[in-house]
Amino acid sequence: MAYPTATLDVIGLWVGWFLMLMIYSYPLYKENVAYRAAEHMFIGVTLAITIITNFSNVMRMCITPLTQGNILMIVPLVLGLLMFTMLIPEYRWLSRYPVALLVGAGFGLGIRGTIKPNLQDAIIDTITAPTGGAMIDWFNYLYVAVGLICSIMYFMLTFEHSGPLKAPTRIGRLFIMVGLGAYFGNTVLFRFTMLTGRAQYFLQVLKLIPM
Amino acid sequence: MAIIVEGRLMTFILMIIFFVLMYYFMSINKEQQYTIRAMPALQAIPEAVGRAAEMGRPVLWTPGISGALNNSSQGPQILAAISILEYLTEECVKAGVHLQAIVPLPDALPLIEETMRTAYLREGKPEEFNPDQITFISEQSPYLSATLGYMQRYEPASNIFVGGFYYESVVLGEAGNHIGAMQIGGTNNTHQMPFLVATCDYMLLAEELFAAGAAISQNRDMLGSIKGEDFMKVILVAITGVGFILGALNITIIADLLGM
Amino acid sequence: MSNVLKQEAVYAVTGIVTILMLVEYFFFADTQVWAETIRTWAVIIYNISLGLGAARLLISHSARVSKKGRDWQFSGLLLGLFAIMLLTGFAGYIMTGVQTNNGIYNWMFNYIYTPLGATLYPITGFYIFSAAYRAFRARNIDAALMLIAGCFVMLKNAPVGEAIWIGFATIGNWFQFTGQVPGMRTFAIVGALGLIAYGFRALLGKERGFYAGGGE
Amino acid sequence: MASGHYWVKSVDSTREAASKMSALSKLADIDRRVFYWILFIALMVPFLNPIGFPITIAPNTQDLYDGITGDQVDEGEVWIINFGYGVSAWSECHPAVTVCTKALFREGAKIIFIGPHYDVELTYNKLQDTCREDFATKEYGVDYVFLGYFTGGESVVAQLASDIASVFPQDHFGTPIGDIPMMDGVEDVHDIDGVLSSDTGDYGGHFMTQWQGPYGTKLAEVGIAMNGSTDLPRWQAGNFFGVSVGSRGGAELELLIGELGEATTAMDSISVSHLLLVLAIIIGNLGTITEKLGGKE
Repeated sequence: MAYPTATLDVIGLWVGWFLMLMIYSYPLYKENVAYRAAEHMFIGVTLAITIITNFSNVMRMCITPLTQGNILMIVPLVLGLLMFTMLIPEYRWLSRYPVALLVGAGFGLGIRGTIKPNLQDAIIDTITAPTGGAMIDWFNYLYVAVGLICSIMYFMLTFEHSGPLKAPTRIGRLFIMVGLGAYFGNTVLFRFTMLTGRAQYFLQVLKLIPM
Repeated sequence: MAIIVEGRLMTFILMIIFFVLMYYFMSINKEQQYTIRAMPALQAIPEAVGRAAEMGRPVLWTPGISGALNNSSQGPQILAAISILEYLTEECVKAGVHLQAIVPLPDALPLIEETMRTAYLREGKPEEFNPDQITFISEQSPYLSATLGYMQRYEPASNIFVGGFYYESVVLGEAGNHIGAMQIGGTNNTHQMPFLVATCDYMLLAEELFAAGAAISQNRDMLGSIKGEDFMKVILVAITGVGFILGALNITIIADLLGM
Repeated sequence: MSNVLKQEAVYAVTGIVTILMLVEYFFFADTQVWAETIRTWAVIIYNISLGLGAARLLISHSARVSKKGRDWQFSGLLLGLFAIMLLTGFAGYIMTGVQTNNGIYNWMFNYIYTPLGATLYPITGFYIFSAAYRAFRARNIDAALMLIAGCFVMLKNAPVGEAIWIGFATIGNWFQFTGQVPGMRTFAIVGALGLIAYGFRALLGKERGFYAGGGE
Repeated sequence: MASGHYWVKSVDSTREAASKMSALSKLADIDRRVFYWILFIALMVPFLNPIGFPITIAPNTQDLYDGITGDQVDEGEVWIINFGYGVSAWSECHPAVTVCTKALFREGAKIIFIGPHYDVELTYNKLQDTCREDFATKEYGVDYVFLGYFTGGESVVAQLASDIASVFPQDHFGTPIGDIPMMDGVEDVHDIDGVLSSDTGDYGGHFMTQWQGPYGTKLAEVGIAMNGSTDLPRWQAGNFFGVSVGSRGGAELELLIGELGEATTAMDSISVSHLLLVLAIIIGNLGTITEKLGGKE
C-alpha cells in the first residue's frame, strides 16, 4: 500500500499515529490524560459499531425472516427483549429465561464437542506407537505417555498427594511446568510480531520506510 | 441401522460412564462427607479481601473476554467464574470492601448482577449493592483499555482474574503487578495459563476452575461429582497405561475402540 | 408457583436445550433443523443482549456527565463520539443497507477504531517481555524447567537462534512438538472433565452461584 | 504473600526498596519501562538496517503448503478462507494467508472469504493488495466471493456446516447468494473441499469440532504463534492437515512459494527482540543467583 495522498487520509493516518502514542504512553510512562482520552474514545466508538453490527444481525437473522412469515422467529425476539427486564426490579427474574437457553446451548455444544478431541483423540494419539525404529521416537512415545499419566494424577482432587501418589504427582507437576514454559515461549513470537507491526507503522507514517 | 451415529459411539459411551460415575458418588453413603484437596487460590480469597479492607481499596473481579454463554468452551468458564464471584461478593460484603466487576459479556450481565445482588441480600445488606459496581464494556480491546485505566486510577488491592481469558491475561496480570495488587487467576484456556501463572499469586488451572464452586460450598453432592471425576481420571489413566503397553507391542485394540 | 417459574422452569429450559443438543449429535448424522433453529435463536438473543450492556454503559456515563462526577469530561467525549458513530452508521445502514456506506462513519472506523484496535493488541508485546523477565527465574526446579523450555522455544522461533547454534532449533522443536504435549493434553483432558462435570452439576441444580445461588 | 501453589511470580520493582540491594541483585528488579523503551526502539532498527537471517522450513508448514498445492487440490474445488484476525494481527497472520490464497488460486480453486472481525473488509482489501496479480486473473462471483462478517462463534460455525445461506443470505456487498454463480450448488459442508482458518482466537478449533470432526472436511490452520501449542498437537493428531505458526510460518511459506514478502522482512525484528528478551532473562537470573548466593546486602 502506498502512502495516502488525499488530505483526509493523510490526516487520518496521523490521527491513528497519535492515538497509538496516546495508548502506548500507558506502558511507556503511566496512566495519564492522553491515555484516558484514547480509552474513552475507543469505548464510545466501539460500542456504536457493535450496536449497529448487532442490529443488522438481528434484522438479517430474525426480523427479515419474521416478516417473510417465519413465525418462530418471534421466540428469540421475545426472549431477547426479556433480557431488558433486568432493568425492572419486579420482573428481573424473567431475564433468566433467555440466559437459560444460551447456557443450555453452551453446555450441550460443550459436552458433545469436547469428548472426542480432548479425551479420545488425545489418548489415541498418546498410545499410537511410532512406526519407525528411531530411538528418539520411542523415547518421545514413553515421555508423552508417562508425562500424561503423571500430569493427570496431579489433578486428582479428592485424593491426597501422598503415599503412592506422591512421586507421580510431583513428576506430573514438572511435566506441566515444561508445558507452560513452551507455551509461553511460543507466544512471545506472536506478541513481538504484532509489536513489530506497530514499530513498522510508526516509521511508515514518518516516511522513514516505505508504506 | 445403528442407533448412535457412526463414529460417535465411544463418545456416547464415555459420556454415559462419566454421568453414571458422578451420579453414583453423589447418591451413595449420604452420611459420608467427601474431602477435596485444598485449593490455595480459593483459600486466598479471604486474604485478598482482607488486604483490600486494610488498605481501604477496592477488589477487582473480571472474567476475561470469554465469549457468549452459548460458546461451548467459554460459556461454562463464565459460569464457573460467577460461582466464585458469589463467594467473593459475600466476603467483600462482610469486610465492607468495594467490589468492582468489569465485564465485557452482555448476555452474562443478568447472571452477574443477580449473583452479586443475591450475595448482598444474603449478608443482610441489600441496600449497599449498587449496579454501578458492574461496568460493562463491549469488545475485547476497549475492555482491556478500560480495565487498565481502572487499575491505575483506583489501584485495587486485589485482582481476581477468573474466567475465559484471551490476550488480555498477560496485560492485566502485569499491570496488576505494577500497582502491587495481590492476584488470583483461573482459566481453562490453555493458551493463557502460562501468563496467569507468571503474573498471579495463586491459580486455578483447568479443572480446578470448574471445581471451585464445589470446593467453596463443601456441598456433599457436588463433591461427590468431583469424586466421580477422579474415578474417570483413573479410568483414563488405566486406558492410557494399557494402551501404551499394547501400542508398543503393535496391538491397537484400545486405539481402535476409542476411535469408534 | 412463582418459585417454579423463577427457578425450576429455568433449570428445565437449560436442561432441555442441553439434552436436545446432545440428542442431535448422537442420534442424527446430519444437523437437524430444530437444533439449528435453537442455535440461531441463541445467536439472536446474544445479539439483542448487547442492548442491555449498552444501556448500562450509557446510563452510567450520562449520569457522570450530568453530575459532573470524576472524569466527566472523558465521559462526554465517549458519549459524543458514540453519538456521531451511531448516527452516521445508522444513516448508512438505513439508506443503503450497509453501515460502511457513510463517509464519516468510514473515516472514524478506519482512522480511530482500527488504529486503536491495532494498537491495543500489540501492547501485549511489552507486557509479555516484563512477564518473562520476572517469571523466568531459576528459583527452583519447577521454575527452572519453565525457563529452559521457554527459552529454547523462543530461540527456535527466531531465525537468530539457528544462526547462533543449530541446536536451538532441534531442542526448541522437541519442546514444542513433544516436550509440551503431556502438559497440554492434560489441560485438555482435565479441562474437558471439569466442564462436563460442571454442566452435570448445574443441570441437577447443584452448582452454587448458578442462577444466583440456585443450589442453596 | 505466599505463592506456594503456582509458582513463579516475582515481586515488582516499582514497589520494592531497590536502593537496599547490591548492584547485581538490582539486575533482578529493573523497572519494566526501561525494557519497554529499549524493546520498542530495538524493533524499529532492523527496518532501517535489515540483517537477513536464514530461515528453515518446519514440517507443519511444509504439510500445509503441500496440502494446498499439486495433486492435493483439483481445479474447481471450493475452499473457505476464514479471516479470524483483525488489523492488529495482520503482521502475524496475513503473510501466510497471502501465500495460501496465491497457492489455491494458482491451482484453480475457488475461494469463499469470510471473517468474524468487524474490520474484515479491511483485511479483505489488504489481501486484494497483497495478491494483486492473482486477483487480476480471477473474476469476482465466479472464482471467489467475499461473504463478509459473521458473528456468533461456534454456533454459527455449526450452522454454516448445515446451511451456508442461512448465515450469509447475501455477500458482503449485498448481492443475494442465489445470484452469485460460484455459490450455485454450494450449500453446506458437503460442497466445501477445504477450509483454511486463520486465527487469533480459536475458529480453527470450532471448524475442527463442527466440520473436520463430524464430516472429515480438510482443515488447516494459519494460527498466531501463541496458538501453536494448541494447533500443533491437532496437526499431529491429524485434525489439521497443516499448520502455519505465526509470522515465522508466514516467512516459511513465502520461501516455499518463492515470493519473499512482509513476514520475511519482519523476521529480523523478531530476531532482535527475542535476543533482547533472552538477554533480559539472563540478567534477571544473574540477579536472582547473586541473591541466592548471599549477594543481597
